Amino acid sequence: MDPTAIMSQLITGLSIASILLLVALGLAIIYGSTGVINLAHGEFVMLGAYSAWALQTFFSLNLFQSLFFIFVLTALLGWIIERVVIRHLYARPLDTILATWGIGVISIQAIRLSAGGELRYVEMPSQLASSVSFLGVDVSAFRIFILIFSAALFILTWYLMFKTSFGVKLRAITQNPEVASSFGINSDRIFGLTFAYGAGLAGLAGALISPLKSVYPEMGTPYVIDAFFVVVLGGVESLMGTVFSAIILGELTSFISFQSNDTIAKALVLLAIVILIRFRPQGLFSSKVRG
Amino acid sequence: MDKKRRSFLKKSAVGASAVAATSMFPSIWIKNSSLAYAAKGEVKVGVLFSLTGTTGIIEESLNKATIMAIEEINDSGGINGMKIVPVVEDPASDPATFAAKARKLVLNDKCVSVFGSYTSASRKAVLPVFEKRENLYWYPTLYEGRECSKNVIYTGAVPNQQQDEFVPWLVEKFGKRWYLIGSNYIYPKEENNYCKKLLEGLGCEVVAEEYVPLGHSEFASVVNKFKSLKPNVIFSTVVGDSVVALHRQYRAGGLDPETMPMASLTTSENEVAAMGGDAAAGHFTSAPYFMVWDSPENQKFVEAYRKRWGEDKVTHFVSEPSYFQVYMFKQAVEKLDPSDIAPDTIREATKGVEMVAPQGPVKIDPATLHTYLWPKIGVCKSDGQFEILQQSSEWLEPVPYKAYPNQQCTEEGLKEV
Amino acid sequence: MTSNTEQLELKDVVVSFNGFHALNGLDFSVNEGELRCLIGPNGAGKTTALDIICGKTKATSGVVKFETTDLTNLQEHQIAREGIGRKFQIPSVFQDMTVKENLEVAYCKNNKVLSNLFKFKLGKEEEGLEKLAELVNLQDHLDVIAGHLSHGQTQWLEIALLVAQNPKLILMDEPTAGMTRQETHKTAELFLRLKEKHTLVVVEHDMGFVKEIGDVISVMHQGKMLAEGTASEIEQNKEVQEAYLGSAGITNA
Amino acid sequence: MSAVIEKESELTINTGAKRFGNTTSQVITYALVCAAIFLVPSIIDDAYLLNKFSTYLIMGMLAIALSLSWGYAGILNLGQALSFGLGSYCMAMTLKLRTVPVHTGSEGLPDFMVWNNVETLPLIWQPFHSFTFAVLAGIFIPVLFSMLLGWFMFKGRVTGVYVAIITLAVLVVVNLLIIDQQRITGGFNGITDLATLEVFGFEFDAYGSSAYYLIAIFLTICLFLALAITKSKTGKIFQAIRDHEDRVRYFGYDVANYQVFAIGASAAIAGLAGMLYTIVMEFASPTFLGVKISLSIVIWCAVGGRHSLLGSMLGAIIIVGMQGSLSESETFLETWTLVMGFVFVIVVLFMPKGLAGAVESLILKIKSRNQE
Repeated sequence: MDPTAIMSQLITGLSIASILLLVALGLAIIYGSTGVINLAHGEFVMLGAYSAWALQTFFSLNLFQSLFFIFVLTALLGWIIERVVIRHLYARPLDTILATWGIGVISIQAIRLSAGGELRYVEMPSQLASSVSFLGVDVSAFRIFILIFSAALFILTWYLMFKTSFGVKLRAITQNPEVASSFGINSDRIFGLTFAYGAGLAGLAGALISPLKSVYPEMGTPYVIDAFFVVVLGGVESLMGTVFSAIILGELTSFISFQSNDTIAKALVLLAIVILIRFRPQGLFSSKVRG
Repeated sequence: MDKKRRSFLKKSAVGASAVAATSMFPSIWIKNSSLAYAAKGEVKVGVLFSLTGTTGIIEESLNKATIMAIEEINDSGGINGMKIVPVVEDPASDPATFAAKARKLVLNDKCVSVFGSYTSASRKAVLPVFEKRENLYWYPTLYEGRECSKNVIYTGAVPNQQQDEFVPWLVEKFGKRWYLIGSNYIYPKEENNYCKKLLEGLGCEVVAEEYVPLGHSEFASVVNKFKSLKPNVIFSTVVGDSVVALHRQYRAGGLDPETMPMASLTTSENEVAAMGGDAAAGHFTSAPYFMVWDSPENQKFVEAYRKRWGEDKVTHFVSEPSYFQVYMFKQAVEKLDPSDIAPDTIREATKGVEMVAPQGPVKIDPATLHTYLWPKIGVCKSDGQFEILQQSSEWLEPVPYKAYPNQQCTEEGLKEV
Repeated sequence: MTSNTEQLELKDVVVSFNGFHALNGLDFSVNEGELRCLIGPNGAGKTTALDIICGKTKATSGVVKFETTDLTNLQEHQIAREGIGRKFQIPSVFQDMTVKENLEVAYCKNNKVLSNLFKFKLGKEEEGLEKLAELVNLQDHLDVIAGHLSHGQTQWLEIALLVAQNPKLILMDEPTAGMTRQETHKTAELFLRLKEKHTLVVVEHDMGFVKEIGDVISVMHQGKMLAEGTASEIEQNKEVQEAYLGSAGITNA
Repeated sequence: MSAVIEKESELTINTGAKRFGNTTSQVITYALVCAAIFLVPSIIDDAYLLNKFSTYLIMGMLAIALSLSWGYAGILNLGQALSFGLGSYCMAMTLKLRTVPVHTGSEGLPDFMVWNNVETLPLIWQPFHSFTFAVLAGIFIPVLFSMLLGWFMFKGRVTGVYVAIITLAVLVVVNLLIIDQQRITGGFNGITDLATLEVFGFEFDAYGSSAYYLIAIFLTICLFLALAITKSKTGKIFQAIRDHEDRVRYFGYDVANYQVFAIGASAAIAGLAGMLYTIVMEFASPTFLGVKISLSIVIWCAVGGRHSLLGSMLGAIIIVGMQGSLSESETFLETWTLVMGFVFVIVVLFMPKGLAGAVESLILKIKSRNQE
């Protein structure tokens, strides 16, 4: 590989990583702090994409104008689902698999019945439709935008978790729910907001990837599986770990798929995940193990 | 008193559970009423397209086209006065469910024919029941060929019908360096086998041949490979939602269809609607049907389809055969005496059936049960519709074993020559 | 029955987690048949010492010897098979199983998967298990699901599980935590009976309990052995008093 | 007076605290359900329904397999479909070879290999000319594969969600490889167009009672074998490991060995189920070892009650049956997945221990009412 090709694959890897991170971030927060295995995460991604489509089709809003509404909409939906269903299941996290699977199935069919089963089109903002030269390589401007956006979202999330009283409370509950409640922290409310925030992030992810990928009711399923790999590999309670594992998986995918093809890349990346987890079961960047 | 009440309770419990049982497994109570296929002035057919699951995005439109044709026929008096009764099942994009639902339609509902399937895998999954139970399956999708079943009527294109004119035309117009990319399953691999044979004859070079997993949506590395290998033509047999992702990422990556067009056998108006005209413009597709085809039959078809299913809906090269094959079925059944109606008699009556479909006049080849079609080459415009650049001068014979000259599909089955 | 043969010996054991020395050159030895109490202020490394012996934690350096065997590189189940049993601070019994089933699992004469696959009846062991239940006063609760036992009963059940293994050495981490006065007293009696057949090492906070059962008391501080002696010797030891100064005093630590 | 009260309160404690039902009543219940399964063909004489019920029973076997490894030993194996699929392919390969003379004349190659321009039968296909080999392979390949994977995971103390992630990843890798190696495996189409199974001159027609009975027999055997395992000391140690892995280790058991055995036993049942599935479906497909079916098995066990073998089995049969009949009814053609989704959510919220748990507490309630 010549230097330009290496550079170009490096950036491609970062771009793949940024999409993985975007999708995984919401899951990392929900799973890391509440222990809920949210199989409906992919459906929140899908709902985000469909919100973008609906806002564009019925209100003629472009993607930038819709982002805020999409976040609010999906977060609100996440909050309602948490209040109605998930709230009752914190004591038995394994059962959340079944409940969130059910919620996912319901969301898919609800969208199919209301928005139709065919592929949908979300327009790419025209300012970003071309490619730009980045570090000597021709790259899609929209991919660069996603890269920057997900980095910004990550920083915001990190700030939220470590620098605000909300984050302090959330981490207190995660580490010791009893002590936290004796200090008067309302874990009920905090968990509800956390779930809403995670769902909102998933919605943003869906909206942002929709101009690059395809929008259809089942689109979320592959994303939730990838996101789980990223989160578990990174270490379930480590936000930093999530970033690094996304970068590792993105770069691995990028270089292997350039050298061979995407089928082999996918298989080898999964094998790498298996081996890494086997020899570092607490995840790459975490010292704690959630049972 | 107490005893009486108990026994009453017991009885009502039994009754309730019986009700529960019937509502849960209703078919237990429907006994085989008669062996005749056409009874009570009705002809029962199965409609087997996925309404849910990953391929639902396309099969849904095939279901709609089929249902519309059935409604039209029934509204204009049915078949010799008999109504077509469709039994619609949802095989959920899963081969095992396809097989299960096909069994229901054949064994339980006693359908005389079944219209269905999009993927090769689902067709292969339903074949055993049609072959072992001597029923008839109508398959509207373009496919890889190399099948010679007496129990399937194939109304989609086979490789020779899509490629024989397309490949030489592309070579002449753009050049001899080809990049073959497809989804990882039999259809793309077989189309590429055929394509490679044609390219060899034309003295071309295949710079890469690669397959991505089904449902793949990350084409960043693929786009980089396009950039570094600089082929003259990208020959794409990527299917489903992946088509949309490939086109959008190609465009976002700054590639230009003027110098490196994608030539596809699988990109239809359906996918173009989802990728946007911008991403589709300048790329080529070869198919027997495009929505813009100018003919009275097509105008009627498109208008009826939009009126029935919505103004934003599109017709495409798989929904069109889904539509016209129901009319072929009608023509075949019309020839039969109601008491003779059965899958095998319909098959015999279908041989050689001709009609004017939206794409032009079509005919079932008696030997192969495949269809004579009118291949066309289209280039996509930024409004999401194709412009038809060329059409074959005559209907093209289907040759499902064209790449394998020592094998031939005949009325007696596959023959070694 | 106390003999002078040294059964367990820890020599210069160091354990560090990310630079923090939980054990800092610990020397500790116990003779066969002894009932040794291990005390020390919070964070002294008592639990870590037990972890090192039973294999839960691996020593960074140093030697752990049991009789003639070097335990340093053995896995937990291998150490258990050498004859060491461990009771944890948080009682860990099998909540969804009956008391009898708990005891049955703990009775680990044969640990092979396949031979246990064809074992459906208790046979001769039944009597042994019932005796064990009697030992901890659970003979009337054999068919009760362990999750329904009271806290004290759960602690006793776990002790019975240890005895079922018939280990030479039993390690106890705060066995009386959460027990009523009366239950604690009963536990003390139990320990004195166990002492006849097993060597015991007991980590405990409750000085009353320690005085009731212990012959020799070892005091740990900052990952090291600080002092060893009888209860009264320990109470008068200046160093021990200083070590406890930071916390609430020796009796109530 | 006070003595009476004491007695009564003791009684209520006991009913709450003691294990529900004894082994005998459990065996009787299991036997009754199996007997009912065997009676079905004498009531229903319909090729389609028998074929359909046969597939339900096979899903029941899969649920038993997962209940054994997940419900009892605490191993959440998201790769259960791997064993199922491997079993299914083994059976499909041997049945495919029996059709060879019909399809490709003297050369003796399966049709799809001819399509893929394969010239000689690949080495791994050779032994499948022997039916006995295929049947043994259908059980032992999944078992060996699972035990190897189990050994790899459990010797490294991998637990909980990490087991789920590793098994899921391995499943996806094998699935990708099978689809990619089209020349040997038939790719995404799978292996189709098979011969009917014939053993000692006796034909197992996919649509007849013969195949149904074959499956019912194996289902019964698996159910009772699994029950026996759970009643053995090994089975009790499984449950102990599920609840407190470390505790068991300190008793002197090599926990990994038990976990490897559990995942292997469960793979044997799943492999057998896979072979039977090929017989009734008449093909093998890579979707049989897909993520979707693996997750479905988890759902069935959760709905039925994963701590009960019978509950899990019935959970599978009920869910699959419900899906089948809902999607067949015209009313629910478009909404059947919606209904299923709501069922899952409601089961979780109101029946935390699944159907088996709900039935248990119902019977306990009735019992205590009778005692009043």
